[in-house]
Amino acid sequence: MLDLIASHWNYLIVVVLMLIGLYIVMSRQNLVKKLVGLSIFQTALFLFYITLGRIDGGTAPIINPDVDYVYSNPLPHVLILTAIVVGVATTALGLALTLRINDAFGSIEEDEILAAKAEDGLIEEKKS
Amino acid sequence: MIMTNIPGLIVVVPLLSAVIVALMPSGGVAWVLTLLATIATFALTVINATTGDGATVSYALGGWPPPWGIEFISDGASRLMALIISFLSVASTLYANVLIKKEIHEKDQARVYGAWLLTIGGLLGLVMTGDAFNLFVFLEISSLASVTLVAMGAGVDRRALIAGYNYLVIGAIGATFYVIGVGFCYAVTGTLNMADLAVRLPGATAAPVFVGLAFMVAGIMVKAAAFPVHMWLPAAYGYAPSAVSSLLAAIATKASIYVLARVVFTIFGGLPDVTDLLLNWVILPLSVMAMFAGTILAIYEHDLKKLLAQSSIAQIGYITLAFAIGTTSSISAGFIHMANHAMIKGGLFMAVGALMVTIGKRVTMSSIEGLGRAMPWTCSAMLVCGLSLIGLPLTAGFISKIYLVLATLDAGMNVITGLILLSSALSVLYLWKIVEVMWMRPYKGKALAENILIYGPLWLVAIANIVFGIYAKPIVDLADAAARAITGGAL
Amino acid sequence: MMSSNPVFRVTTKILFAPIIVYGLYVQFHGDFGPGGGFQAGVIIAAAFILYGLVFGMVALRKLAPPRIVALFMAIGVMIYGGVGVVSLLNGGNYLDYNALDHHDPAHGQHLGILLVELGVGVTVTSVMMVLFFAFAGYGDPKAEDDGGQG
Amino acid sequence: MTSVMINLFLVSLMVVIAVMVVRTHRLFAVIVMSGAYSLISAAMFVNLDAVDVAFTEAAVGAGISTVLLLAAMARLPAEEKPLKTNVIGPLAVVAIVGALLVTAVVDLPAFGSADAPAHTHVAPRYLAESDAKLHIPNVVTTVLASYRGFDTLGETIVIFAAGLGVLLLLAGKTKTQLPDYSKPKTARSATRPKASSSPKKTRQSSAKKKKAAMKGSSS
Repeated sequence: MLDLIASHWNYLIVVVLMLIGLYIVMSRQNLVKKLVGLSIFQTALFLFYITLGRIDGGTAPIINPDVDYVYSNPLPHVLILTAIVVGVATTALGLALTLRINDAFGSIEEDEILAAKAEDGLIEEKKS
Repeated sequence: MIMTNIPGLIVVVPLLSAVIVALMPSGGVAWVLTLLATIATFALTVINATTGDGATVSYALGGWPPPWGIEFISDGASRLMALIISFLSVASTLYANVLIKKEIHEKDQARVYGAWLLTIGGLLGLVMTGDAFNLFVFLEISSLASVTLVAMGAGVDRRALIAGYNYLVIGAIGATFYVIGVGFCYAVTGTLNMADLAVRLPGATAAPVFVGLAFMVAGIMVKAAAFPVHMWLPAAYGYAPSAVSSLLAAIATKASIYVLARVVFTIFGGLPDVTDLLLNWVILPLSVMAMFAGTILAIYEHDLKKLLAQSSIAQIGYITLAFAIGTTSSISAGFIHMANHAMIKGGLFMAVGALMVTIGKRVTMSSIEGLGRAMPWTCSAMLVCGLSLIGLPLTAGFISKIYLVLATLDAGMNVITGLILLSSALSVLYLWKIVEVMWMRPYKGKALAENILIYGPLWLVAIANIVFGIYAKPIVDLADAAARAITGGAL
Repeated sequence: MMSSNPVFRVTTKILFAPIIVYGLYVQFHGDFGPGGGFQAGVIIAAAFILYGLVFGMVALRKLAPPRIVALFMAIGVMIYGGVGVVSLLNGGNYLDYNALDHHDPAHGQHLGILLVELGVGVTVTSVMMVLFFAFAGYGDPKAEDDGGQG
Repeated sequence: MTSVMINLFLVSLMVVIAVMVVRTHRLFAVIVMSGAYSLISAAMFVNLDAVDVAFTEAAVGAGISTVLLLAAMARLPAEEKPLKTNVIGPLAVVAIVGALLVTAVVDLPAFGSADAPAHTHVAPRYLAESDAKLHIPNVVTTVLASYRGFDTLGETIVIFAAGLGVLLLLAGKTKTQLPDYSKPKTARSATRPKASSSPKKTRQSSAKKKKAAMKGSSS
């Protein structure tokens, strides 16, 4: 058990971070906080990939032909560069939507927005 | 030069045209360019599907051989899907012209068409790619673009904004789950290429592979709006601008379901024990629940757009059910239904959109009273698609139901056959309600003008429903090839 | 959004050019050290954002008209996609940089990588600036009347 | 050993910050904390030899995201309301996901082992070719722009799509339509509802109620 924790501790902590992020997105009502939770979740995912790519005694994958280094795996780094950019794109779009929602509904709390939404439905029924 | 590069061009053409279209000064010019781009893409997919000897073609992007580079795969399955997506995007684009003008401010139209093409290009990339991580990139292109499109419905109804937000956040969670799954598979195999993964996964450490499969499937089910993670779909399709609803309903979830099949049958094709477990004990029961939940919710729904969206959940259930049975004939039936349902739902959403802009308010059971007389062209096309939805003979829907029922009987799953028939019978209820209100009641309002630019494309889709209901051979053949390709001939 | 504090104003004036130069260094030195289009794009955009925060949005709109910035958003993608199209025309697969120079594929790769990184840099810079314009100018009627629309 | 100690320190900080984000209701504080979280993760990336990723995370995650969040906060309510809903559902999902993740993670190759499959199949070719054949020492650049260049094109398009979406939503002319189709389009609330203490009585929803009442009485 202790051996396992010693050899996998980094993964286990990444899992904890992922779960906290996921919990924030799923449980919170506030739209901004959901986005922050999402980015915590995604950053934990980045950490997971980079942890995968790490080699003990390795160095950053920038080749120096004169010295015989061990290099870390560059592929996860590339994937995560892509994922980081996707993450900021999601955050930006989510924030833009949050601003519009705040203007349209006067709130960024999900339960209040849902109440306003239900009201819209009632107005429609009354009209028809 | 063009011939050898077709698999790449199918994706590149819409994506790069999107960038140009978004810069256009007026919506009219942007629409013409969008139409040209979708027609060109359609032509490419037709050439892609008709030339060649049916063998799998691998297209190495950047000239790097897989698994080091990214490859596109053109096989029976991706050919059929690309064909469906590009055909319906042509029809939806034709139809969009008038509706986008009505629902979106003139200054915004060019950019909306840009996002429109990005959605199409992203979905095409989703079906063409043979690389597990590249798939994620396309998932995000299509989802960011379609979230924007859905949220543009705020010009008609503010609830589109919250629908867009939920679509974005739930979709992002789904995509992140998918990437976690890919990460596990990469950690134990060292590759991201789908074909290479299929070879190396059976020999890899078991636990990360199983969990990787679970996460990938869960993530994609969110994107495909499979029961029980479908909650974003009714609002997103219900409040999106009408043109956008018809585009997304026709093709967006289909591409995700296809990806689900790719993951289960191609990437994890070497582990039939594990995937059978998943299909029989998770996807099959969930599909059956989806069939009934979607249908029953649709029966109680008054808003027609949302009713159609609920019915989509049930129809997605039919498709995943067909895949879950897992025989070649059932997978083929799944593909047939995917093609037909794209035409059916595309047509129905088009019709409801046409009604909505004509009567100028949300289309509910009470606002369509007697419209059959006031808008005969639109309503009769809607009737055709509706009959196809419940599976009346001589319509495309009939063909899907027949093949689905035959496949379940073949597999010896008589209970499932009964459930399919029962759920189809239930779907008659909501359709009959629409028909009754629309055609049997007198019309009281003022005269309404129909626009051929709107009902023309709608009839194009409706006629496709009839044509492929009578002459089903092309779709059935393509679907057979697709089923064989996606299982790698293993079954 | 504007600061009248002279310390900020002077510091920004002094820092503006070096930040951009550093961004360009990161952009074109990506082959040898950490860096590349994304990082450079964000750094260059940061210089403009700093300028906007300190001297106000009006000054920033004069310095970098939003319409032009939105245009560059597309130009970056087209540079990247264009490299792919050129390699197609040269008989290679899409984005095959070897086809850019048939005599010396390594040179073709260099050229291709340089150009696509440039495309990434242009798009990232302009999108980051567009985002800043949109968020800072949202709800501001002045921004909507002139270039806020881009 | 020092590297392990630094890692431990950094991840513990990240966990502490993440927990604090859950518990904090002032959104400004939440945003600053998430910026700090990103920055620490960037330090973590340096320690794990991913310098390019660290650079990007520091610039994008800690920089741009934080700036955007703060810019948006200027127009949003500053405080999160206390949670009224039940958290049992989310907790159950998180527990299931956590159990799955832990079972898989403990069976992964040990952290840092050089002979893990991830390092022996595809990656060696990149390391061997990048400098020797293509004369580009930074392997991340080669893989990013050439071997997996199409991913990067896709990602540039993702960024473009986000820019397009934000332009349409925030700088577009299609204004939000409030729920009454027979009335002419309402301009995007000239008077923005304030983050008042009684949010249900914002100007818009009360105006809407009036409209609804008028409708009801006239029909």
